[in-house]
Order: sequence, then structure tokens, then C-alpha cells
Amino acid sequence: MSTAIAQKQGFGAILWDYLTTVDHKKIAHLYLFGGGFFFIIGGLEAMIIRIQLIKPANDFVSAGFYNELLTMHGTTMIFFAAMPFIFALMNAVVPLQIGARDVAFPFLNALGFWLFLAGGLILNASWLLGGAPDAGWTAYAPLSTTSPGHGVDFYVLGLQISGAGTLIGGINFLVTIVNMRAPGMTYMRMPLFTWTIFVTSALILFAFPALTVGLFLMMFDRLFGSAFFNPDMGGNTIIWEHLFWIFGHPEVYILILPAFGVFSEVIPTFSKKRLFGYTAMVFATVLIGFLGFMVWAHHMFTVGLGPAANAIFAVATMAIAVPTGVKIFNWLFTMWGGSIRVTTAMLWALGFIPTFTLGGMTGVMLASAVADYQYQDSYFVVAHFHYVIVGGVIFGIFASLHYWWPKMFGKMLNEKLGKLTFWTFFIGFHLTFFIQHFLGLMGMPRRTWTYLPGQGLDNGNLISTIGAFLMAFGVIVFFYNVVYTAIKGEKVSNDPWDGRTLEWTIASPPPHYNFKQIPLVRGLDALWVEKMEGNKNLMPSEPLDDIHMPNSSILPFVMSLGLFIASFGFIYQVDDLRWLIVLIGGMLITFGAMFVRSVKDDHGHHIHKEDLEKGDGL
Amino acid sequence: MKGWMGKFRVLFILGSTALVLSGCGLENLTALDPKGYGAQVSLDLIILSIVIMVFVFLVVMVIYTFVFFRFRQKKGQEDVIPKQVEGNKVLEVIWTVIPIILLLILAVPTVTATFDLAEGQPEGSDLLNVNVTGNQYWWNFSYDDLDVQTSQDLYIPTGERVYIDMKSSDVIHSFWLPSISGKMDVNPENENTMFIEAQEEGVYWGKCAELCGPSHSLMDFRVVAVSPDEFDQWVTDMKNVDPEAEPETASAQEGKQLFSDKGCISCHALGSSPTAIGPNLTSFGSRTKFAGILDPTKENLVDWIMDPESIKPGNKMTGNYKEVTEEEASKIADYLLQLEPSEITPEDAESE
Amino acid sequence: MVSNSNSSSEYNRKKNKEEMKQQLITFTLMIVFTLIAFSMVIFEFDKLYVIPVLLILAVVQVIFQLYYFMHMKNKDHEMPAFMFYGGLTVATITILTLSVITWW
Amino acid sequence: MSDHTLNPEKMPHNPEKATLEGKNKFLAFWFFLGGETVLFASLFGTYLALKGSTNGGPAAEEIFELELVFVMTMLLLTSSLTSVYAMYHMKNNNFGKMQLWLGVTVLLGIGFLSFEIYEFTNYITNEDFTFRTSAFGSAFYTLVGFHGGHVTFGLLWIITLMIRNAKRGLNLYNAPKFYIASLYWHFIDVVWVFIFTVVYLMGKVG
Ligand code: HEA
Ligand code: HEA
Ligand code: HEC
Ligand code: CUA
Ligand SMILES: [Cu+2]
Repeated sequence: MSTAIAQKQGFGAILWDYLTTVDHKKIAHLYLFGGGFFFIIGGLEAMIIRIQLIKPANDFVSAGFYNELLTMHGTTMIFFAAMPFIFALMNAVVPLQIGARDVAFPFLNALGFWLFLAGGLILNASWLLGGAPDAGWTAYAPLSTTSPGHGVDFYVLGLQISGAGTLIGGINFLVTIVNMRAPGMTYMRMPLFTWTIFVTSALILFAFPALTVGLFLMMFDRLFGSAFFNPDMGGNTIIWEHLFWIFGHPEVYILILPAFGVFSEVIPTFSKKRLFGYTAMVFATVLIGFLGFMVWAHHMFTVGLGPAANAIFAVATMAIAVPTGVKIFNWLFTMWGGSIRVTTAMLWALGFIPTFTLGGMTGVMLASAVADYQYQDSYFVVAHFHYVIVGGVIFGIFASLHYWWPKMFGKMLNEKLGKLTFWTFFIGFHLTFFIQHFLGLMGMPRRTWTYLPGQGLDNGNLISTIGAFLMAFGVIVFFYNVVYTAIKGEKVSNDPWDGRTLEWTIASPPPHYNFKQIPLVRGLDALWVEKMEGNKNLMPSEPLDDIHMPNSSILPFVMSLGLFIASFGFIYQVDDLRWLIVLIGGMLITFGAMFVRSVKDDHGHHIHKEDLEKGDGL
Repeated sequence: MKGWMGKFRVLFILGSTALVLSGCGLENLTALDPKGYGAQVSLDLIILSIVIMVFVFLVVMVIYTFVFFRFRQKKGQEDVIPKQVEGNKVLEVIWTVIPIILLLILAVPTVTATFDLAEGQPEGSDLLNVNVTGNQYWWNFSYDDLDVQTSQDLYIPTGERVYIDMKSSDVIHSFWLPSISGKMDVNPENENTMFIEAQEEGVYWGKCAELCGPSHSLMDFRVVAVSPDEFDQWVTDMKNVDPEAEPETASAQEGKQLFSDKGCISCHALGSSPTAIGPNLTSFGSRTKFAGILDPTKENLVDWIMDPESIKPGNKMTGNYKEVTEEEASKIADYLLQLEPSEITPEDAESE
Repeated sequence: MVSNSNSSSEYNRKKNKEEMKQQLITFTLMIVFTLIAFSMVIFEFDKLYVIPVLLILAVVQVIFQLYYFMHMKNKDHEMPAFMFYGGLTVATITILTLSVITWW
Repeated sequence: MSDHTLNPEKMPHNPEKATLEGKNKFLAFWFFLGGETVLFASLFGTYLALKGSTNGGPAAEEIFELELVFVMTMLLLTSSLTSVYAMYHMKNNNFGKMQLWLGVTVLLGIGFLSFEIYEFTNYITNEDFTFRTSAFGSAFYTLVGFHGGHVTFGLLWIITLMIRNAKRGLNLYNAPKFYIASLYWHFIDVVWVFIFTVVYLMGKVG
């Protein structure tokens, strides 16, 4: 309904609508497009990397530029492509799955998005302003603290600002899931996707502060001459490594758990069976989240922490294979005895299982500390994490997009094109990354601008690059599919997939108040329960009444804009104190907006019962 | 969707052809063909873990393939509603316990090996000790007990443990000798120690494995493992070297003069005096590679002296010495190439 | 939502008073602990046991703050307590690592 | 929404959690404090790792003055109690007294902050101990300064709330705001307990 109105609006009105929206569904669109934009940038960077490595002693790009590319590729993909995709899904799906009208803090939700966008733009502005960061996405000191130019400053501020947005988002979803569930939806009736988002949000809450502190220290070192990571003044670079990985390892589970959640929705739906071992799945998710905090030093096996630390962290790391394995087997047994429909979404899930299993197993191989002395910082590690990140997270995102696209946009993505995307991407992916395991073992360190001929690395790299082109083709087909669907796609009903959970009980796309009446949940897979009892839909838990809605606001955008401006002042004031004006100006905008927000009461508005009765839906 | 398995097969064939084409990689570089103690221990663990992983993967794939073909929706069964199974206690216990057992099988040797490779030098042993300094983008090796300095090529005796104490002079590097031993980071604020032990004579490739700047990928070095006798000989020769010795040819003599006139001497030491800014050139004539990566030919050396930046971007030599003409460079090259104080050269290691 | 008859509000007032009394005691104890901590250092007791005692005193004080001043002892605080302890767990291992497995 | 101002008899026992909005705020804030714990832990960890790295500059036991720290501690501890009083009066729906006690809290906080500023300037001017002297200096100022920053922010927050609501009295819309501001204030105190123990007292012990 809301889009129907939107279509009649002019461009300016739509733009204003999105700039001021606090509606979680529109924020999901924003995150999706933002993430997609950065995914293309990160992907292009990856393609340049692969072109540079197509043959030995290549000089397609210079050494310094290559380091910028690989740093920006890693940083962009993790923080500004994968993370926003996940936030897009959280926003699009979680409130619907728990039967809520919105998230707990709609205003903060919008703020989170705009902070993310500001961070991403600051980071990428570095390309145009004298050079991107070049110390790897891990930004190890002192390489990062002594890196000339302002590249790393952009890295620090970009991540700091988007990190604040992420933290806000995490808290928001924690509270949403705890407080806003529909009557009857106990914790053990929550769809597994919601569960994974809950755990992911908790990981965000506890992991990001470590990064925040790390970035602060790095900023102080670079901009104000402090000595945290400066060995000449007694500083200690290992602190950065610890802080980064205390954040960094949980971060990879922040990425993968939502993907697990997606597959736990897709596989049951297209097998027409309830999730096998639901309780065990919940428990495994929580356990993975918990263990995720105990293992970060497996990234530091070769740092020289000593055999005791290495042994402890090796064993702790291996332990994570157990709950993950529980998940793999539960998915397999969900399909067992089911009736499997191979739609595009299901195809991504089917591709995910072997791919992720391989990636996870190389993970366990890495966890064996002494073996890792050989793998560490070689292409073996590159292969491992692309298997889990692309084969897990990106496959999950593709699956979820094909699965929830109809719910988000009211139109079905084209299945034929979807399958073409899958096959080219899937084959390209394995071509690109399988061979890299061997490249690593054959002595190719990662982050190498080029390699010399005669080291036996030529063929492997060539194959890898060919695979990357195939992947790029797949991605382009997907974008074509999106455009094609927007123009030609057909409208869909509430429940195109024969779904099992609450989001399928309302219109596609949902009205902006989601549920006219909050439903009463009577079991796991609430919609399925009703279907089995022959009911068309869920029973409402409340009489039809006025619906309270939050007001739109431009303030989140303004706050982020202020910080965006201020960052440049902050970075450049070391060169010229006049930039302080920009810094102060930006901060004034932000504080001004915060002041307005705290002084002006905003009680939202109501949609009246009479209007609801007139409207169709539910 | 008939090509499903077919596509896997294509993948597999493509992957394995590539492997056959390149073998297991270059001998003396690959981790898959160990010639040293550490690399052997690592490879044992790698193989053990691969065996476990292949087993697990097969189990997963067998179930997967069976489920996929057996339970695909058939035509006309669109309305069939499968039994909604909640779970199965026995199965769930099985796939919790078996992985735990498999992981224990991997964990125990891992822990043992971790402590094994971390073994320090026994008290009072007279094993060789080398101080390794990582620099952007070259390596310095200092045999403190023997009063010998080298750069880029590290000479060690075979068959015994050589303890190396590593520290960086600038950013973090990582010392990696794939066919001899796994890697260890070279940190700026703390000394890391590990031992390497080559079982056969040979020239082994080493790499810097931690991003350290633009020329990180060019920060190669080599370990020359010779028999203990040859090693002793080498040490003696290196100790007796006279850094001031006059070269024989006229061009090399001029080169020697230019070497100090152009300011090279301020960074490059000859003999056993430790300098930090540039590599020690005492045995430069026997280098396996120049600047870590160039084939040891005179043209390459001249190129390097004239324009190191084009070869190793970001190196610390560029722009810090007086301009050199091609002719002068050629003379300096003549001088440097005849610096061969020892008859023990990498060829001795390779011939065996 | 909540029934607010006069008598229950009377009851609540009493309860609040009761609670306030507890909090005063808590406060007094915290002051005493602080005094002990400072005097132990000022009078230069043996380092070996001063440090553990200092840490224990700090932990007890913090528990007072959390449970009494911040009401974590009250019901309705399960989720806050859960998440706070989650944070505390991560915090503890962070501090342990940074003080144990870094150089020096 | 003006019906939020309820007469004393109607005000629920826990006004801060009476509405869904209030419940959300209450929970979100506690979660936020969970994250803040990790934030401060990272700073404490950094401090502990670097406290010996004096780089030839002054060391902890040479410069810290326990008298000053003791006074600061007393101020902050007392302010924690006064904010408890404020919440006590909030629950009894006594707006005036709540404002009064919040005012006292703010004054104590300002006192604390002034001493801290004095302490820092003293180190910088008289002891040659700055942010850039050594890794220890960087870590000290960052840890204690982050806490000081929290105090400042807390003061501004409470003051804003007091002024904004001075004329409106207590209602279900602003009760949660007061409540979480006081939680924040207690948390600042929690952190301080560790700072005076770990940084000052243990620093003095050596
Ligand atoms: C989504 C992201 C993601 C995920 C899910 C994982 C999952 C795992 N990772 Fe990975 N990892 C990364 C992203 C991820 N990783 C990244 C980005 C890096 C590099 C960062 C950088 O340096 O730039 C990295 C690096 C990395 C290292 C450091 C390597 C190095 O630098 O030297 C290690 C070492 O232990 C490791 C281990 C593991 C393990 C044990 C798992 C486990 O969680 C995997 C568990 C899954 C399975 C094991 C498969 C299914 C299980 C079964 C079928 C049951 C039976 C199995 C057994 C009995 C084995 N990872
Ligand atoms: C989410 C995380 C993520 C994702 C999705 C990817 C995706 C890819 N990555 Fe990357 N990668 C990382 C995270 C990720 N990576 C990280 C963290 C590092 C480490 C960085 C570091 O060392 O610091 C890394 C490093 C890394 C390296 C090692 C570099 C080095 O060490 O020197 C390589 C090399 O092959 C590589 C390749 C690729 C490729 C080919 C893809 C492909 O899957 C990409 C596929 C996508 C595309 C190809 C985009 C296609 C789009 C277009 C072509 C545009 C079309 C235009 C329109 C429609 C308008 N990545
Ligand atoms: C500012 C110090 C500095 C000066 C002056 C300098 N060099 Fe260098 N030189 C270096 C450094 C640093 C390297 C290592 C570069 C690298 O590999 O990144 C190097 C490397 C070399 C190498 C290769 C060494 C090897 O072991 O393979 C040669 C040969 C060389 N320099 C010759 C010269 C000559 C000839 C001159 C004078 C014309 C000179 N250098 C002047 C610093 C210097
Ligand atoms: Cu040195 Cu990379
Ligand atoms: Cu990890």
C-alpha cells in the first residue's frame, strides 16, 4: 500500500520519504541498496586484484595501489557490504517474524543506517583524497600507524562512525526481540532466523566496543602523537592485534549466524518439513556465539604468544566445529523425508552445505596451531575465509534475497535468471578459491602484489582469475534480474512459497503498520500450525484499535551528516588548523540535531481504527 | 539440473589438472615437500587433519546426495505433506559425540607438537644462534657468537637445530621458510625465538609473510644449508675477510672508490661490523639473488644500483645516495660481484 | 496496567523506605571499604596481600552498586543481569589477555 | 499525550517501566552498559599492559597523590547515593525533591570533575607527564580521560533533563529518562571504583 502511494509521488517526495523514514521496512531497503552499492565497489576491487595476479610479475597496478586495493576490498566487503546486507535482512524480517509493528527504537534504527552510510562514504572518499588505507583490513600497527598520507585516518574514522551505527542497531534488535514479541511467541517459538539475529546482536554488543577502543587508540597515535603502538616510546603493537581480534573473531560469527538463520528458514520451507532438532539448533547458535569470544588468538598463533596460549586457543577453536556440525546435520535431516523443491533460494542453500562444510573444515585445519605456522598469512587462509564468507554469508544473502524479495518488494525475482546466477557464481567461486588452498601451501603468502615466475604459482593463479570473472558474470546477471523484476516482475500474494512463519501472513509488501491486529501465536512455525488446522490465518490477539506509529524525522540524517563533515575536519586539522572550523561546524550540526531531538517531545501519531477498517489486508 | 554431479566432476578435473601441471609447487619452496624438522611436524598434522576432514566431508556428502535424490519432490506429489519430525535424540547425540572424538584425535597431537616446536635452547648447549633482523624489505643475519654478519642469504649447517632470535627494526614482518619450518612473526618490540633444522643440504626459499609495505611481496630471502664441515669453513672464511682488500681488475678498483664516494658505504657494511640501514655486502658475489629477488646477473645489479625504486617500490635505498651513471654503476657492480670471500657458496649446497 | 489503589501506594511507600534504608547501609559499607583500601596503601602494608585485598574490596563495592544502587537484585532484572554478565565475561577475558599475553 | 502527567495517587510503583517505551529504554540502557563494560575493560587491559612502559618519564608511584584521589572518590561515591535519593523520590512521585537531589548530584559531579582537571594540569605542568611522554602516559590519560568524559556527558545529560522537565513535573514519558540517567551515573561510579583501585592504589603499591 505504501509503495502504491509512493509510485504516484514524484522523485523528490520519494527521496524525502527515504531520508526521513523510520519505518524498518524502508530502512531495510536503504541498507540493501547501500550494501549492494558497496558490494559492487568491493567486487570491482577484487576483480582488479585478480587481474593483477593473473600472471607472474604483472604490473597492471602498482605495488602501493595494490595494497590499497586489498585493504579496501577486505574492509568494504566485511563492514560495508556483508554487514549492511545483514542489517537489511534484520530490518526486513525480524519485526514481521515476531509479530511486531516496528522495532523498539525506530528513530535509532534510522540513525544506525545513516551512520553506516556516512562511515562507508568517508572510507571510500579516501580514494579521491590522496590515497586509500593500505595496511590491510586488519591494520596492524606499526605499519598502519606509520602509513604516510591520510589513508589510515579514513579507515579509522569510517569504521568508528559506522561502528557506532552498528552498535546502535545491535542494541535495538536485542530490545526488539526481548520486548516486542507477539503474545504467545515464547523464546522457544521464535523462528530460527530471529534467534540468530538475537545472538548476532549480542555479539555486536560485546565485540564492537573492543574495536571502538582499538580505533581510538590508533587515532590518538596517528593524530595526536600518543605512544600506544609506538615501540620507540614503550608502546606495544600486540595490543592492537588483541583488540582487533577480540572484535574480529566474533565479527565473523556476526556475519555467519544470520546466514545460518536464513538457511534454517529456507530449508524447512522448501522441504515442507519443520526444522529438525529446533532446540539443538537454538542451543548450537548460542554456543557458537559464546565460544566465538574464546578463540580470537587463533589469528595470532605465529605472533609468539608462547606454546601454552597457542595450545589453549587451538583447542578452544576446534570446539566450535561441534555446534556447527550439529547445524549441518540438522539441515540435512530437515531435508530427510521431506519434499524438496529446488527453487533458486533452495539452490543457494544446497550449494551452501558442501561449500561451507569445506570452509569450516579448513578452519579446523587452521586451528591446529602447528599446522597453522604453515598456513598463516598464506593463500590457504584466503581460501578458507572466502569459503566461509562467500560460501556461507554471501550464499546466505543470495538465498535470503530470493526468498524474501517478494515480501520486501511485492514481486518475485525471476527464477530462470536466479538459477543462472547461482550456477555461474557457484562454479566461478570454486574455481577461484579451491586452488588457492594449494597456492598457499606451495609458498604463496597473501597480500602479495605480484609473484615471481618459476615458483609453480602461475597456473593456479590463472585459474583463480578465470573463476573470478565467472563470479562477476553471475553478479551482473543478478543485478539484471533485479532491474528486470522491478520493471516486468509480477505481483505476488501474501504467501508465495507456502511459508511457515508470521511474515507470510501479511501482504507483500506489508502495510506500514505491518499487522492490523497483533496475531496470537500458538506454536513454532505459527502460520504452519494454523494451516494444518485448516485456518487461513492467525487469530488476532487484540481487538481492532488505533495503531500508534512513530513520526518520520530528518534528524538521523542530519546527525550523520554532521559527523560526516566533522570527520574531514578531524583528519585534516593535523595539516592545517583551519580545518578545525570544519570539525566544529560538523559537530555543531550533530549536537544541534541531538539537542532538538532531546528537547522536542515526539509522541508519534495514531492510525485510526476507522481508516484501518476501510483499508484491506491482513 | 541433470548436470549437477557433472558440474562437480568438471570442477574436480579442472582442479586436479592444475595440480598435476604444477606438481606440488617448487621444490624447496613448497610446504608439501618438507626438508626440515618444523615443516615435517606441520605436514604430519596437515595430513592427519586432511584425513579427518575428508572422512567428515564424505559422510556429509553421502547423506546429502542421498537425501537430495531420494526426497526431491516428484511430479504429482506437490500436495503431499511430509511427516513433521521434531528431532531424534540418538542421532543428535551421535553427531555431537563423533565430532568430539575426531577433534580430540586432532587436538592431542596439536598440543604436543605446539610444545615440541616451542622448545628452547637447552642450557649450556653450543648450538648455533643467529639474530635475525627484519627490515623493510630485507633481512639481516648476525651470528653474534661467531662475529659474522650476512644479509639475505642465511647459511646454516644441516642436521642440527639453529636457534634464531628475531626482531624487527620497523614494522612487523614474518619469517617463513615453507620447506624447513613454519613461520614466526618478527615484531618490533620483542624478540621471538624459534629453531630451524634442515635435514638436507640445499638452498631454501624464504618469504616475508606479514604485510609490511609496498614491497612486502618482494621481501624474499634464502637459507643455504651446507654440511657442518662446509659451514665451519664458511665461518672461518667470513671471519678472515679483509673488507679493505683491493680488487684485482681496474674497473673493480674504481668501483670500490665509487662505492665510498657515492655514499654507499654509509649504509652498506663490509665485514662483520653491524650496520642497520642497508644489507651487509661482505659476500655479495655469492648471493643467490640480488635484493632478494633479482637473478644474479650484472645487468640486474646495474639496474638496481641505478634505479632501485623501479624494482622494489618503497625501499629505503632510493634517493639516499648520489646520482650514479650507467658507467659508474657498472664499475660498482664489478666491485661488488667480486666480493666472494668464501669458497663455500650456494652452489655447494645445491650440488648435493 | 497496574492497580493503583491507595493502600498499594501506601505499601509501596513503605517498601521504598525499607529499600532506602538498605541503600544507606550499603553506602556506609562502601565508604568504609574505601577507607580501608586507601589506608592499606597509605600505611604501606605488604604488597603481597594488599593487591588481592584491594581487588576484593573493589569487587564487593561494585556488587553493592550493581545490586543495591542499580537494583539488579530486584526481579524484572533477569535480562539486564544476563547481558551485563555477558559483557563482564568478555571484559574479564579481555583484561586477562591484555595483562598476561602481551609482552612485558 | 498530556494525560501522561498523572496525579500522585495514580502514578505506578515503577514509573520508569510502566510503558512499553519505558521498558524498552530500560532494557536498552542495561544492554548498553554491558557493552560499556567491554569498552572500559579494553581500556583497563591496555593500561595494565602499558603501565610499566614509562619511556624514561615519570612512573605511577612517583606522581599519584592519594589525598586528591581520596577526595575525588568520596565526592563520586556520595553523588551515587544522592542519585539514589533522587530515584527514591521519583518512585514516591515527589518531583521537587527529586530535582533537589539531582541538583546535589550534579554539584558533586562538578566537584569531582574540577579536581580531575586540576590533577591533570598539575601532572602536565609540574611533573612533565603528558599524553605523549610515554606509552604509560598515553594509557593513563586515555583511561582516566574516558571516564572523565563519561562524567561530563552524564552531567550534561542530567542537567538537560532537569531543565527540560523543570516545569512539567514527573510523568510516564520522562520517568524512564530520569531513571536511566541515574543508572548511567551509577555505572560511572562503578568504573571509578576500579580506576581508583587499579590505577591509583595499585599504582602506588607498585
Ligand atoms: C564467516 C566467516 C568465518 C567463519 C564462519 C569462520 C569459521 C571458522 N574459522 Fe575462520 N576466518 C575468517 C572467517 C570465518 N571463519 C576470516 C575472515 C579469517 C581471516 C582473517 C584475516 O586474517 O584477514 C579467518 C581465519 C581463521 C583462522 C586464522 C588463520 C590464520 O590467519 O592463520 C583460523 C584458525 O584457527 C580460523 C578457524 C576457523 C574455524 C575453526 C571456524 C569454525 O567456525 C568452522 C566450523 C565448521 C565446520 C568444522 C564445518 C561443519 C562441521 C561438521 C560437518 C562437523 C564435523 C566436523 C569436524 C569433526 C571437523 N579462521
Ligand atoms: C564479505 C567478504 C568478502 C567477499 C564477498 C569477498 C569476495 C571476493 N574476494 Fe575477497 N577478501 C575479503 C573479504 C571478501 N572477499 C577479505 C576480508 C580479504 C582480506 C583483505 C586483507 O588481506 O586485508 C580478502 C582478500 C581477497 C584476496 C587476497 C588479496 C591478497 O591477499 O593479496 C583475493 C584474491 O583473490 C580476493 C578475491 C575475492 C574475489 C574474487 C571475490 C568475489 O567473490 C567478488 C565477487 C563480486 C564481484 C565480482 C562484483 C561484481 C560486480 C561487478 C563486476 C559490477 C557490475 C556492475 C554493475 C551491475 C553496475 N579477496
Ligand atoms: C640510505 C641507505 C643506502 C644507501 C646510501 C645505499 N643503499 Fe644499497 N641498499 C639499502 C637498502 C635499505 C637495501 C635493501 C633494499 C631492499 O631490498 O628493500 C639496499 C640494497 C642494496 C643492494 C642489494 C643487496 C643484497 O644483499 O641483495 C645492493 C647491491 C646495493 N644496495 C648497492 C648499493 C650501492 C652500490 C649504493 C651506492 C651507489 C647503495 N647501495 C647505497 C640502503 C642503501
Ligand atoms: Cu616484510 Cu612483509
Ligand atoms: Cu577467527
